[in-house]
Amino acid sequence: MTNGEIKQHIVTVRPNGVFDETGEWLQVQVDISEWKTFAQWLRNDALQMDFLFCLTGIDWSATATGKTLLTMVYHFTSTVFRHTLVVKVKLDRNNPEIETVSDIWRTAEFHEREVFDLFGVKFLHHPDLRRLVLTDDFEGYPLRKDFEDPINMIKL
Amino acid sequence: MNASQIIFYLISAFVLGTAVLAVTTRKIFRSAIWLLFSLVGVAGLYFWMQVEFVAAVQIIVYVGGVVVLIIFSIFLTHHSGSELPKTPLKQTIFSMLAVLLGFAFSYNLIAKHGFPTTSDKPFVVPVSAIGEQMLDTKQHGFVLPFEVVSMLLLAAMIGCIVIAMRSMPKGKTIQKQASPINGNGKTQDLPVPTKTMEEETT
Amino acid sequence: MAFLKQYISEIYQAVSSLLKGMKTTGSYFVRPKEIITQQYPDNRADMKIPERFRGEVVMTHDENNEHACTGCTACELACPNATIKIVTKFDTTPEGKKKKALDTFVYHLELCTMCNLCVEACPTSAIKMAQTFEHSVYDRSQLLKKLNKPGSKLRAGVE
Amino acid sequence: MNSIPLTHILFVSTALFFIGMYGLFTRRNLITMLMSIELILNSVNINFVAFNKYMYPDKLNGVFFSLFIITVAAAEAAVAIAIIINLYRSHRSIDVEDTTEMKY
Amino acid sequence: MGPIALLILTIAAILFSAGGILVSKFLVRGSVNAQKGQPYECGIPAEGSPWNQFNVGYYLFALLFLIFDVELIFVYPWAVVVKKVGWMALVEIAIFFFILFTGFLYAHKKGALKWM
Amino acid sequence: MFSLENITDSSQKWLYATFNSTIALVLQCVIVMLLVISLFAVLGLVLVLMERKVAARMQIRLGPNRVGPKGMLQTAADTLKLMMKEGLTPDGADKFLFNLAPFVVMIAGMLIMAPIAFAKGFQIWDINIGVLYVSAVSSVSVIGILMAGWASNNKYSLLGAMRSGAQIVSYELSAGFSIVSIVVLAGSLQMSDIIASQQTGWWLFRGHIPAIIAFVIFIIAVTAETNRAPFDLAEAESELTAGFHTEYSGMKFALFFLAEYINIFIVCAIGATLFLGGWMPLHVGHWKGFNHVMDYIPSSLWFLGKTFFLIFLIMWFRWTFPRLRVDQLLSLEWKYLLPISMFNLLLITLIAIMGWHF
Amino acid sequence: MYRETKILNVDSKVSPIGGDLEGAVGADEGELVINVGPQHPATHGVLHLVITLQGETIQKVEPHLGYIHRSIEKMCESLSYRQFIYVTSRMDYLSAHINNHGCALCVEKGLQLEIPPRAQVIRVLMDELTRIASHELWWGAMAMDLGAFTPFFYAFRERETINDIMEETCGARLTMNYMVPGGVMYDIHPNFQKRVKDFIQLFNNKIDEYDDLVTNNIIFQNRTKGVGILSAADAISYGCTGPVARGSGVTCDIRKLYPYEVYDKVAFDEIIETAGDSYARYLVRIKELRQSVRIIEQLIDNIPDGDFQAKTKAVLKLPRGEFYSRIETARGEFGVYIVSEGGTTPYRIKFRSPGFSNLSALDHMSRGSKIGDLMAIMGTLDLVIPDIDR
Amino acid sequence: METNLNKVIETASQGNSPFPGQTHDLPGGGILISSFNDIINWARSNSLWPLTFATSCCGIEMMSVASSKYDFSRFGFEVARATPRQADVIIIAGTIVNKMAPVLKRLYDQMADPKYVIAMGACAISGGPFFYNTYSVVKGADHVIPVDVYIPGCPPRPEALLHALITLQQKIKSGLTREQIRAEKPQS
Ligand code: SF4
Ligand code: SF4
Ligand code: SF4
Repeated sequence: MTNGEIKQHIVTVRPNGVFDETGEWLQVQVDISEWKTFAQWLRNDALQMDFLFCLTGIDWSATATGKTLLTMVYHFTSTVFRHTLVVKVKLDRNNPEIETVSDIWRTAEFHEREVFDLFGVKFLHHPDLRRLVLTDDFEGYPLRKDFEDPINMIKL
Repeated sequence: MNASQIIFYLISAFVLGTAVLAVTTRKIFRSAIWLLFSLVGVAGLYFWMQVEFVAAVQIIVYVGGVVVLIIFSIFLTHHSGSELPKTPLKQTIFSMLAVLLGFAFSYNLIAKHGFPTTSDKPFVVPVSAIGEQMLDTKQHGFVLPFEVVSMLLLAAMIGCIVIAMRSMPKGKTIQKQASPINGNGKTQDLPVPTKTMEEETT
Repeated sequence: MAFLKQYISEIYQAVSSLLKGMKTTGSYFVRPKEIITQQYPDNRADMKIPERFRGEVVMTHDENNEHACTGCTACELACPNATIKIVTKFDTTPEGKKKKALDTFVYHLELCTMCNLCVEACPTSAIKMAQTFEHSVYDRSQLLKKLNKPGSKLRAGVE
Repeated sequence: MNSIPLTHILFVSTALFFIGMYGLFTRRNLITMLMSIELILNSVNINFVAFNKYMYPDKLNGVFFSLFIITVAAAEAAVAIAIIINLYRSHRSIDVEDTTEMKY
Repeated sequence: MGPIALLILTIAAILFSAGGILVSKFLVRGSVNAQKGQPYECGIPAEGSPWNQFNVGYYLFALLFLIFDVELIFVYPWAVVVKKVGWMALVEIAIFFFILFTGFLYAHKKGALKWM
Repeated sequence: MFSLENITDSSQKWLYATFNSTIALVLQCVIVMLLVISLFAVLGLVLVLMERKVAARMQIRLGPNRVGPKGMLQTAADTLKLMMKEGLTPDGADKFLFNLAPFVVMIAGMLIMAPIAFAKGFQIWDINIGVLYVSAVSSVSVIGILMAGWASNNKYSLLGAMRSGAQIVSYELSAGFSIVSIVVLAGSLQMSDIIASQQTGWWLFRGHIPAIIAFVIFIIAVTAETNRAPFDLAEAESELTAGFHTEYSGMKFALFFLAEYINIFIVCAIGATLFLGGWMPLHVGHWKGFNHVMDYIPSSLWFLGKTFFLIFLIMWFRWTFPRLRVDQLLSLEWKYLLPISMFNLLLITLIAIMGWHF
Repeated sequence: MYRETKILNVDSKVSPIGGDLEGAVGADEGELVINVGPQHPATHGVLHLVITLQGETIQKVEPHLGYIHRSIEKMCESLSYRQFIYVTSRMDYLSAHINNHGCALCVEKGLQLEIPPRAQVIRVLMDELTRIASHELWWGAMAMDLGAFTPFFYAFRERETINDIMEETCGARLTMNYMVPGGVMYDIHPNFQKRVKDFIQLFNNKIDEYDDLVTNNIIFQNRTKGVGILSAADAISYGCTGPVARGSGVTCDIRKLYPYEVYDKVAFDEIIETAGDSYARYLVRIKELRQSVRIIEQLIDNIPDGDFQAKTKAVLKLPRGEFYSRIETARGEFGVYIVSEGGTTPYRIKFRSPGFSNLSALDHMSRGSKIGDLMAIMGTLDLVIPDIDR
Repeated sequence: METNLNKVIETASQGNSPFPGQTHDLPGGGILISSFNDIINWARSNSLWPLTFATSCCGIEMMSVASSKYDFSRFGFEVARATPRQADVIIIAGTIVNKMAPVLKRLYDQMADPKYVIAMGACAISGGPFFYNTYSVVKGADHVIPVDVYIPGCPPRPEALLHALITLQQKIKSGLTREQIRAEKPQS
């Protein structure tokens, strides 16, 4: 399916989605409250986005506008139709919480743990939300832009 | 005293000492090891008595088999590092007394009887003699016990299997997470062989 | 009978596959000329290291003990992990003008990742990668190096 | 070799027997009890062989008996251990006190 | 040399091993630190003792082994006299094996030879 | 040609002539003790070096060649180093058993030496139950391994020990059956008799195919019994780090290491004795001249040659095959080797009774 | 100069590894919790697996990561677009070239650079050589995991040849840093073509040897067949890519699906096996070796003339926006996701590493199998831990 | 600052020792008359069993050293032990991060004496490529455990590792401790 067709499909279920077609792939931004149902729809309905190949968190606090903004970016591909879609969800940086999708795409379990570890995003209903790569007693979320660690980090 | 006597007393002391340790130590694994040494000592005694065949059998069956089995069962049924409960002092004393009395009594009897060693004929046990007598179908042959032994072993084997298999834990079913919702049965859902290893190797 | 036949053929196949494997290793065992070992410390004299191999950064000096580094710090900027530190001084040129020149080219061999970016960045090709690799030392501080030789100066004509 | 009197060997075997008995009395654990029984059986074996050697050196019956006893002991040990493990699996204990209600 | 040989060999083994161990004990001084005596588990502190009750999947094999081992000790004296006794020996051992093999097949059928 | 038999005989005569019988006996004991100890040491050094060299050749590399001439002193350096290394005992271990285990393994290894005929008339004790004795004593070493594994208080060790326990006891059966096959042919358990019965040819060649099958099974079984790859589950490096001797260091580890190689030597020596005629030279039918030339080679060389050939075979296995899994290992024994060897024994009996062997 | 963590403190009973060790202390009867790694010969680095065993049967495998987490993503945020590429060769160091390639592609996507055809072909050649080298190492290491030592040495013999070729052209054996935005750093070495051709000739014979030694070996087959089965649906759900997914019958080769450089001009097959077990994954990789050889054979004589590097500015600046490039490494799909705010350094960079997703399927695949199977599964997953931890 | 730095560099780079010995004869010219210590050091230096410890990329070059082409078995190093109890030398091949540091320390602690450490690659020496701007990398393994020989490179060539091993052999043969060698070097 082309980007346009995908967009069409999405518009039918999420008329208020924000689209961005400048990139290589269609990007859609959904509201955090709709995210879980939207994810289920993506996986199971017409689009069949069964392959979640990248799950990223972005902290926008170093930019002019993004003081309180964190974004989750999900890259999906359908192994059936071979189309790709990028979904973005905006989170409140001070209290980032989002529904987990690890029950829909199993790979999300690890990815979400990683994002939790590095950004501090809480994934609600995640089966096993723990630090993944850092030690348990690590303080702070290192990939946030304002992370400071005077002991370990030697700034250039 | 000549060398042979010294060896006898050494072995005897070894057998009895390790046997005492085997029944008194409170670490069960060590107890098994002491038992093992005691049994090896008994085998040594057989060697000393020049019945090498029995000695070898003693080692093969006890050391290679029974003790290994006992050790395995210890692993299965114990926290093998922990100590066994202490026997109450009273019980220890009474058992000690009873055993000592019994020993004194029996040994008294034995010593009294004295068992005159009638012959000084050298005692040699060639394996071929054992074999011949074992396969002998005549009056002094042991062919019947020989075959009965196989029946006994068969019975033991079947018994073991029946008993052991009855309680074999069915292997706690290991939950694999179910396949994700709606595999959607699309092109990729190729049949995956579910043959297990056992089937493959049989 | 079918069972027995299968049993035997299974064994036959298993054994033959094992024998094949043994043939492979065995054939190497009897062919010592297949041995490819290079005896390192003994072959130092005739070891061929490709000329592009990146062993460490060195500064080329000619016979007059002159180098081509102007102290422009392009390499320092290009280096991803700040391996290079250029310390500059001000020379007075014959005309009496003050001119920035290289004082010390500090090179942390213990940090360098041999990525070649500094060499690519250098406008005067003052530095290059050397093919040496025997750097082992007992003390980490010995890996801190000064690349410009004592008393060296800028080659004339290099800007 | 024969300078050791038979009674000395019998002393050893008797002592072994009673050590086994002692273990049987004091231990309340099926596996250790089994070990004690093995000791007792061994003392019997020693007797058989010793008698055979000292009193009937031209016969082999004592040797045969000890062989058969070893066999039986091994079979017994195998079955006993199977039972013990079975018991453990159902009772979570192999203490004799806990297993008195065993009704097989 | 008879049984003395066994004694000598045992002593030799003990001397050999003890010698080596004692030499190293007396000549080598090791450093002391808190971690040295800890069990090694890939550099992670071990949790829980291995001496806890542990599931041995192999005990059935040990049981079977014991039975066959006992069988084997009767085969040895038999083997020595086969040539002397002749056909009778073959018949007797065949019966012997046959009976045991029944048990073996039974075990096989019951799945006792399968790893659990 | 000198023969070891003469040496032993004459030295014995000399001893008894010079001293009274007690002192002579003691001296004899001391000599034997020294001999076996040095044999142990030398075997350890040679076999480890051989293993490393063989491995190197198969893996197209050179192997140790820098320590001493052609790397000959490599294992000596290793041994010395191990001796000069701290011998740790973990805190949580059962110290007594932990330290006892290497002794048990070593004693078992040493005791099996007794009936091995190294050359014509060069044997410590020609015990009348020879091979039975061997299989009896070799089963002791499993206890040493179980002890070591348990006492270490280490999970890898325990797992390794249990594996090797199950493995060693299982494979003892088929090893036993293949030994019995030769006993049937030779009609005796005594080593010297078995060797003597191969005067006219080795059992491997004389016993038709069943003997070869027995030989193959024997080799497989002893490889497993000595915990060698592809059956080295007890110390499977990629699974259990170092298996049952994970916690051993220094000399105690060296003893395990040594015992492993000694055991290989012993089982190969047994194999050589049973199947390849021990120190018997190779004789072919009626080739008088050939046989004569063969006789000229000293018997000890024959023995060592055959043994080392088998050792090489076992090393060859190690450096070729992947490791089996535990359950496959056991099913190989119980589903293939044991039934085959039992059946094979019956075949051999038939051959023996009918006198079909050459 | 590092912060001591609790692990150093032996007395503390606090669980040292991330997470609750409840299972270890109050484990079910007969269960044994055992740590494999971080220092363990079979984990190929520093993966730490906490395995719950029942007897020898695996109940649960819990990977603990982070023993080589080098904060590459954070670090790259302060490196320029030229500089950050070299770091990525330290992630999946076995596909160092391909990682660099992926990054270069992403930067080029942002810059909308045209790559000269010569550079494209060289890149592909290097990629395929890297893939062969990587698979070689995997083959040797996998055989070693399963207890066969010799294949390791044979694999390294061929690998060393590739390394020599690489060294001659790129200047390093492992972390080449040969790709730069716009092309490659230097032109190929004059000997390159000849040596590659020699290698290919030699290599074709050696693959047969591999089959004799390992592929057809009965022990090996028994160890791997039916072990660690991953169904196609699971493979997709776990996000598996590369040979792992292809072993389960999922088409996922980026080179075919989203061709980059000259992959759409060369003929090669995507290897698909459907069994989904360790043996299938093994076969995929072994067959991929031949495909890589095929690609190289097609290209080696047809390297077009021209520049090896496009003209670029001294300082690269990516426009504002998000760029994602996907590339097929030896382990699967490697993705580079650059979020640019228009500066000289990336605002956020995310590497989608194939190993990370593949590892997450490990628990699923190994439940109910033996410890020995775990090694076979791990071996065929072909994990490179720094790639997972980043 | 600058002059200081200059001094540091000058003193540091003087100790460029000549290539360590090439052949490994018995101490005392092949005759075993040398002192006991020499023999022991000879044995120790010629039987360095490495611990299989590789954290990242440098580990691959370590594997290359084991491979047929470089073959460190020639020196008797090939007996790589997986357990620290039996190993003599840790070759720290790769980055050490904060989470790994305690593990490394523990492994080192658990090794039986005598034990040696080789820091292989920029990462193990100083953090190398990950020296700046990283929050998790230990800036040099010698913050965790004492290191005997440093071998820079990223990764060092296999020959370079061999060179490091030979350097370590030299050190063991000299019988000096780590501190002694550090103290002596500047004067030599
Ligand atoms: S090679 Fe790379 S790391 Fe080394 S100094 Fe040059 S730019 Fe820096
Ligand atoms: S080496 Fe080159 S780039 Fe570096 S300061 Fe000197 S002239 Fe500039
Ligand atoms: S020094 Fe370089 S090659 Fe070695 S581990 Fe560090 S980054 Fe990797």
